[in-house]
Order: sequence, then structure tokens, then C-alpha cells
Amino acid sequence: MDLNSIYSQLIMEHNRSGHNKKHLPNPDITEKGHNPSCGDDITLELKLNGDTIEDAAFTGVGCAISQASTSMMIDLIKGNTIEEALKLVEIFLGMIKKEVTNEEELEKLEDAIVLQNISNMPARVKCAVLAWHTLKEALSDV
Amino acid sequence: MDLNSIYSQLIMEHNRSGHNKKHLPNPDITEKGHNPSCGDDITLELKLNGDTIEDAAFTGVGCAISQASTSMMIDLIKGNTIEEALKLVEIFLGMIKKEVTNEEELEKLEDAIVLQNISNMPARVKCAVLAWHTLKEALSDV
Amino acid sequence: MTRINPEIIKKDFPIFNQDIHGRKLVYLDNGATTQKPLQVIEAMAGYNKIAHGNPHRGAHKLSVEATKAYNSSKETVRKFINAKSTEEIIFTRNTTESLNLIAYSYGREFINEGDEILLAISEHHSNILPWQRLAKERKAILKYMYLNAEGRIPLDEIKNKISEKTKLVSVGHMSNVLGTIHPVEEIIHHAHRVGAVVVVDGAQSAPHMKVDVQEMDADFFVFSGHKMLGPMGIGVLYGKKEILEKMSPFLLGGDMIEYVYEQEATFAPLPYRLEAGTQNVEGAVGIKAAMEYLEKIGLDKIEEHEKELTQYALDRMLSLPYIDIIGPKDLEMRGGLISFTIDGIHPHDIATILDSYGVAIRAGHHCTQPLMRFLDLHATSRISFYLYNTKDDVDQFIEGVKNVRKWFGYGS
Amino acid sequence: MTRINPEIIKKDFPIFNQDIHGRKLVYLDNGATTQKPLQVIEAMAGYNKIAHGNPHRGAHKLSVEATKAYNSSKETVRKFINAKSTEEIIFTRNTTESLNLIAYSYGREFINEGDEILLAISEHHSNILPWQRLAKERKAILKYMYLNAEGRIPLDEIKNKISEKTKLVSVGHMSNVLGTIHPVEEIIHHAHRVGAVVVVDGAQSAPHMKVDVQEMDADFFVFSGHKMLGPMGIGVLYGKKEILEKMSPFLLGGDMIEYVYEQEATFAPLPYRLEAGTQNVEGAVGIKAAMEYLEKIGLDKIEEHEKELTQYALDRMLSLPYIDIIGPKDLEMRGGLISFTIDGIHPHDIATILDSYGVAIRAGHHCTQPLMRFLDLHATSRISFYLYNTKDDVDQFIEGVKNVRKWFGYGS
Ligand SMILES: Cc1ncc(COP(=O)(O)O)c(C=O)c1O
Ligand SMILES: Cc1ncc(COP(=O)(O)O)c(C=O)c1O
Repeated sequence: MDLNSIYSQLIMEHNRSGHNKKHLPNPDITEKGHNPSCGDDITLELKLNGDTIEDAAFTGVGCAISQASTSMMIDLIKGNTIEEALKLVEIFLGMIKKEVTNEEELEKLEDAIVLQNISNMPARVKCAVLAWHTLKEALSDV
Repeated sequence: MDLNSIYSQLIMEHNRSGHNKKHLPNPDITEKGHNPSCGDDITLELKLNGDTIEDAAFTGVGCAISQASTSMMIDLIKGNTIEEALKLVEIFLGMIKKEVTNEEELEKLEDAIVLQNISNMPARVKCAVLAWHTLKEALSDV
Repeated sequence: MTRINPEIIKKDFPIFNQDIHGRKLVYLDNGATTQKPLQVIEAMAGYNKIAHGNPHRGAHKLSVEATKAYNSSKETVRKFINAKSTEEIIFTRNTTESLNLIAYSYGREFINEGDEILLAISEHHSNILPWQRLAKERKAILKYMYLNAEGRIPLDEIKNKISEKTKLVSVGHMSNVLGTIHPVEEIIHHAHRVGAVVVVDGAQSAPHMKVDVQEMDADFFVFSGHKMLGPMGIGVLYGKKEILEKMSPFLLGGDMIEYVYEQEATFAPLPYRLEAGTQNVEGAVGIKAAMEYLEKIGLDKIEEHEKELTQYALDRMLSLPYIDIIGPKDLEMRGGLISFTIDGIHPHDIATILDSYGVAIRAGHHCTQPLMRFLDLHATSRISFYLYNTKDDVDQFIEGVKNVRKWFGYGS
Repeated sequence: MTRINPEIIKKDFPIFNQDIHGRKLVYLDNGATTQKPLQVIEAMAGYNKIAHGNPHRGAHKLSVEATKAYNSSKETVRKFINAKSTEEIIFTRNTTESLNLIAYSYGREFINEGDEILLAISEHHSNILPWQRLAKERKAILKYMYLNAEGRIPLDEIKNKISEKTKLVSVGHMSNVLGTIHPVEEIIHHAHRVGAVVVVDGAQSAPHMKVDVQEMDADFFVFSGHKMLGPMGIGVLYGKKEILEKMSPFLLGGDMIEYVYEQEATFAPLPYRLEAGTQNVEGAVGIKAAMEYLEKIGLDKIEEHEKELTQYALDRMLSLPYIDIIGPKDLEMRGGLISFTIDGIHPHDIATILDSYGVAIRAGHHCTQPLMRFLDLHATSRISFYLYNTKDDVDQFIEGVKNVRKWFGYGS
């Protein structure tokens, strides 16, 4: 496992994650996500415009992986429709489970593709998927 | 372990045990003894004359060891007082636990001394002591 | 089908490298516990030498390796009995704990006053006592199916005893005294028609024949590692997912929770919810190695081999007039264990004297006192085979039996 | 007192013969589970190679040997904690099962409506959940003793919380998060004055210091084999004989009965009554070998060694301003484990990155969510020592921590 390369990118992302870590003024959707075994705990806020995700942000505590994953997800989905965002969630979760391997599909995940080999750190998989499950939950309520 | 020598003597005793295996006409004491883990099950009958054990006999099912041990015990205690019989029980149980090792004491057990090394067959110790515990129980009620 | 060669298999089992009282070991007590091949012993030692850690949630390599080992064992068990998913596989300590778990976590919730729990009279104590306690607690009724003279449960008995009131049937797949293989498919079929749940005690079957829990349609299926070349201290509880999901936890503690507050807690999903505290990873590694060993040889071949030995032993034993076989005298629906009595000699004496000839058998009530009472016996002697037994073992056993008779002064 | 030499001890542990991610293994997760010396691995393999049988009642040599091995292990455990008799030693699967057994077999019988059960807020989930369930079932009240800023239970808290209503106190001897050794003698003294029974969770203490259950006067004392160089899948429940004798059985099944009838059963005497089904003889052999190994080295020396390492580690850690120690900062009444946090870096990231340097530590809530909530923390990182750890291990850990900081872009 090239831990160094995955992890150092994630930490970079994490350290930059500040720009997405905040409250939105008037979120349309607020969804909490928990990871009981780690104690990770995030709150996702979404601002919709029709069925487009106009803005998104998060608050909460968690490790570099969950924070970076959340932040990358937010960068990715901003400006997408709900349908597109849900599709991206499926690609991401598929990538983690090694079910989606098609390069072209994976490239749609942009930076988040760095998490492709997180299954080499099985204890950390849950950290990587927390935000994505939370988003799915949030959007399935719409 | 010289199984052959202990066991063949026990089996001889067992095969001869018929003379003690019967009902007494009017027993003063009838005591049942069980060994749940083997399914052994004996009934001891005692005829007293004052505090002397005038006659004794047994019925029931069990392995050669328990039957032989019972029969040897009966031969031994017949004609003894209750006190003497209880003393013999203590010597016997002491011998089995290797707490009584004094030759002179042990010789009081007569034939039953053959059971001295039964602890080399740990699964069978309970068979050897069943009758003696039953006798103790019977006499402690008097 | 090529036969298995038990002489070659025996070489994998270090236990046979020793003499017992100066004679070669003839091990015929496989119904009680089985011996381990080097492959199992070394798998466990290997785990302890290079990969041991506390699984789950540990971020370091040893913990990750231990988690992998544990999960991969679950997958092996799943395949071994063809369960749908590893969520349906719960590791316990042994068959006994598996049965207690069901009685506690399923029984206390779903058995109510007046409901009937049905067993066969041939059950092992481990498959009787938990239901006795449950019946008492829930004011339910405990009933038994009785056997015919051949030691089988007649179809009529099944039909008569299963009624609308029956809520749970728990039955041994193969009797550890009679060797009978009970018609679990029939029982399950009739039980399901009235909506009852069926527990199959596979302690004596899973080690010796191919089990497919989906085909059998058992709701629960339980067995022990130590009776199938695996280690002691690990057993299996299979349950259908939809049923396990309805059950409350059994043991409570670390690793089976989600959130814990001072006064209450929420529980993790299956299978973790039913596994509390640090799990026996070494045991899981051992049972996996055991199943792999069995599958490499082939359960069909093992069954075939045992049938052959059983036929051979039955033939030899039936030719001795002083031996009584307790259980079916033919091969139909029976496994590789034979209970017997010898005229005039107590089973414990038989076992002790055979031991002096290096022949290990079991004698007693075999944890089936109600069956013994039903058969009007105090005890039996029992031989039970496995893949490493040979015809020569049977011959030595028969020689031994003849000697036992001589010791007691009988002509042979 | 001559010191122990961990470098020599390490040679007994095969796990240290490997590289982790190209570096030597620094194993600092002993609070979760410990590694095994060759002596333990070989004792178990040896048992499986020459003496394995199903113990109890078996008349053949292998069964007799297995029974001897099992009983002799009980005697070793008895001596190890100085119990009065082996009847007071029950083998379980782990600490978790031991605690569940007490809650079930003692609790359900002797805890009644309105009674109080008292724990410390620092308990492991395994010492919380069984009491939550019991309290709910019996309508009893579950109370907690809280800790002061140093992570200790103040004497006043003990006196205030123990009242005439208190019927059972269950307390961890040593906290698996704070390292605090709780004043169990004080607690027992006060609890006994009001007639309450005290359970001591020794999972973290028995492996690391001499325990004398008679001197301590604990009513129950429980621990796990796998945290003291022994195998997984075996744990110990000590109970005072007069208390165990009043308890009803927990698991029901083979080997713990006297007579079984269709509708009821009578039970065997102690300790068998509390041990159902085929016991884990290999596990018993393993825990015996582990205790013998520990005693040969000497628990007093092990404790001394861990104290030295802890002092050394505390000194080094306290010198780094970005590390916060969670728990006592001096050696008084504390054992060899240290929880900490690092400014700006999540415990899980610390553990993962340290792993890449070969340093195995644990991070998370350590199965103590109520304590975490009490401390207002989500998680901590934890290092925990044992006899094979060295100052060099501490140095590597500290180097690792500095690197973790660098990875996150902090100056060191
Ligand atoms: C204090 C304490 N109690 C109980 C346990 C539970 O031990 P086990 O998982 O072996 O049952 C642990 C270990 O995790 C512990 O540290
Ligand atoms: C049919 C049957 N059920 C249950 C058991 C109990 O198995 P264990 O002692 O491994 O729990 C046995 C083995 O003795 C058995 O033969």
C-alpha cells in the first residue's frame, strides 16, 4: 500500500477543507451523519435551487479521511442536479467496493478518486464513505 | 499403571459379588446411592443388632468397579460396629485421595486395598467410592 | 469416485504418532471430539506468530490482519453450509452456546404462554435444557417426538406432534447415540406449514456430510468446531437473516454496540450484534483451516468412507452374538457411529479395558438421559468414525471386544 | 530486585521476528490484546498433537489426559489469583461473558425492584450493558461514580454513592482508557458494610500486577486470557464459593447436569454447574502456559518494568506541548497505559500514520462511550505496555508522533 501518497493527499485536502467547513445561511436540507465506531459526526447542509444543489457545506468532527472526503464531495456536487449527485454517490460507493473500476466513470469523481484504494486500510473505509451515505440519505428525503 | 493386575482382581471380585447381591429379609436401613455421570445406581440394605452391623447386602446396576467395591465393602463391615464401619469408610476414602498411606491402616481394608491405585483411572474413581459414600450416608442417619 | 486413503490421511494427524499403553492408537471417539491435522494446528500457530491483534476498529496492521482472518473464516463457514450471506454466520463457543443463544434471544421474545416447543426424545442435553428453561419461563409446553424400534422418528409421529400450537421445533440432525439421521427436511416441511421455526442441531452431521442450509430450509443450524477437526472454543450459529434481525442480543459488551449512554444503548447490525466482547480469532482461523481440509478431501468421499466402515463394523459386530446394536442395523439414513452393549459387561468396563488395548471409545449416557430412559438402558458403549479411521481400526476394536469378554471370564 | 530485560523476553515472541511496513514492530496495543510467547503457542500445539480428547467421563487415555490438562489449568489459575479452591474458578469465553454470566445468574436472582447497581463512569461497555439490561428487567436503578479531574474516583464519591440501597457494585480495577487503578479495596470495604456484592473487572489489572482475590475480598473477579499472553476464547470468572453456590446456571447443556428428565433437570456441583457443553481445553492449556510464563518472570518485576516505561513515556510526552495526556500524569495508582490527544490531529489519523512507522497503537472510544462523553472527548489515542516493551519502543513512538505532526504540516 502506498500509504504515503494516498494519505498525504488526503491530509492536504483535509487541511484545505476549511473552505467547505461552515454553516450555510439558510440551508434547505440539514442531514446528520454518524459513524459510531469512530465517533465521527458530521452535519451536511444543502442549499437547493429547483433540483440543483446550489451550495453545500459541513460541520462536525472527524479524522482527516472523513473530513477530506466530505470536502471533496462538496466541491464535486456543487452545481449538480440531485440526480447527478446521487449518480456520483453510487459511483463513489461502487469504487470503494471495487465494483466500479471503469476509468471513465471514476474520473467523474475528480479529486475523490484518491480514495480508490482506501480498502487497503479497512479500518478507515467507514470514514471515507460517511459523507456520501449522509448525502444519499439527505437527497432521498427530497 | 498396572491395569491388568488391578482390573483383573476387580473383575474376579465382581464376578464373585453375587453372594452379596440380594435383598435382606427385613433390613433396618435401606439407602440409595447414585452416580449420575455413570448412571450407576445401588441400594444398600443393612440389618443392625444394637450398633453392630449384623448383615448387609446390595442391589442395583453398575460397572465391575462399583459392584466389586460394594461387595468388598459389605464383606468388610459385616460384624463391625457402626463406629468401626465409619472408621473404615474414612480409611478407604483417605486411601483413594492418597491421604492415608500408612500400611497398617490400609491393611484394615482387606481386599478393598486393591482399589488403592484407582486414581490412575480418574474417570473411574467415582465408581469405586459410590458404595462407601452411600454407607456413610446410611449410617449418619442412625 | 476415487476412495480416500485413511492411512495417508492419518499422516497429517500428529496424534497418531504416539503409542497408547504401548499400542497404536485406535481413535473411535470422534462423536465426542475429533483430532486435528497439522494444517489446523499450524494455521493457528501461524496466526499467533505473525498476525495476531484485536480485530475491529484497530487501525494498525496486526489488527487489520486479525480482522481479515476473522472475516475470511466467516466466508469459509458460509460457503461450507451454503448460507446466503456472512451476516447469517455467528461465531459462538460451541453448539451448546448456539442453542442457548437461540433459546434466549429468539425464544424469550417469540414463544408465549401455551405455545408448544417440540424436540425428539433422542436430543442431546444441550438441545433439551435450554428449552426446558424457556418453556418454564414462558409457560410454554415442551413435547417430544418418540422413536420407533429402529431408532427412527416415524412420519406419523412428526405429523401428529406438529400442530398449530407448535412454534418451535429443535431436532438433532444425526443422533449422537443411535447414529440415525433424522428426516429434518420432512420435519421442516411440516413445521413451516404451521409457521413454526426449526432449529437443526448439526453437531454430529455437519462434520460428516455435505450440509446445505438453504436447500434444507432450516431456520437455525448449529455445530461445533471441535467435532470437525477444528479447535475447541469455537462453534457456529447459522440463522436466516430475517429471523436473526428480529432477535435481541444475547451477550452484551464491547463490539456489538452502536451508541452507549449511561442508561441505554443501541446495537450494531448483524452479525456483530450477536457477538459480544473480543472474539476468538484463533478459533476462527482454526475452524477455517479445518473446513478447508475437509473440503479438499471432499465431504462426499468422507461420507462414503464412513459408510463403508460402518457397514464393515456392523457386519463384524452382528456376527458376535453377545453384542447388541442400539440403533439402525442397516446403512439407510444413518451416519458413522454405532452404540452397542455387551451381555454381562458394563459399558464403562468395556471402555476402560479397550483403552488398555489402545482403542478409544466412549461409554455412558452420552448426554442423552431421556433417550436412555426411553430405551430402558443405563448406558451404552459407542464407537464413532471419521476420515482417518481404517478397517484395521475396526479389526483392532473387535479383537479388543473379544479380549474384554475373556477378562470377564466369558468364552469368546 | 533484578530488572527484566525486555530485549531477551522479546526473543520468546515470534511476532517480533517480522517487519511491519519495512520497520521493526513496536507493539503498543497491549490493552486490546497481547502477543504470545512460543511457550504458549507450543503448549497448545503440543496438547493438540499428543493429548487431545473430550474431557470428563471419558475412560480412554486421551480423554483422561484432556481432563488432567483442564483441571491442572484451573489449579494454576486458582494460584495465580489466590482463590481458595478451584471450585471458585469458572472458565468462560472472555471478560465479557464472565460479566454477562454474573448479571444473569446472580443478578436476576438477587437484584430486586428499587435496588441500586453502582458502576464507575469509566467502565468498559462490557461492564455497563449487562447491568443496563439487568436494571431494566428488575426495575433496579443504575448509578455511576464520577471521576475527578485527575481521572480518579474520589473517596467522597464512593461514600456518597454507596447506600443501604446498593446491592451490587461493579468496577474496573484499572481503567482501559485512563490507566487509573481504582481503589477497589476501599470500594469493597464500603460496599460490604451495606451488604452489597462487588464485581471487579480485572481485564486490565490481572495481566499486569499481582492480584490476590482473598486479600482484596472481591466477591467476583473477572479477566480474559488474550490480554495476558494467553489465547483468545478463554476467560475467567472467579466467585466466592458461597455466592457461586447460590447462583442458578447460565448456559445449559452437556456436562453441567446431574439428572435430566423430559421436563426438568438437576444440576452438577460447582464448578461444573456453571460450565456447559464441551469446554475449551486448548484455551485452558494456553492460559495456564501464559500464567506460568508470567510467574516465572514475576508479576512484581513486570509491574516495575511497566512503571519505568510509563514514567519514561510520560516524561517524553509531557515535554511535547501539543500532546495532552488524558488520565493521571504521575505514577501513583496508575498502570502502564497512556491515553492522549494531539492538537489538531484526529486519533484515528495518528494511529494510521504511526502504523506506517511500525508503531501499533489504538485509537477510538475504547468501548467507553459514557466516559468519553463525561470527558467531553470523541476519541483518544492510547499506548499500552507489556513486559516485552522497551524504552526504544517509546522512542520510536515519539519519533512517530513527531512525523505525524509533520505530515499534517505542523512544525515539530
Ligand atoms: C476494562 C475492560 N473490561 C472488559 C474488557 C472486555 O474484554 P473481552 O473483550 O476480552 O471480553 C476489556 C477489554 O477490551 C477491558 O479493557
Ligand atoms: C448431537 C449433539 N448436540 C450437541 C452437542 C454439544 O456440543 P458441544 O459440547 O460442542 O457444545 C453434542 C456433542 O456432544 C452432540 O453430539
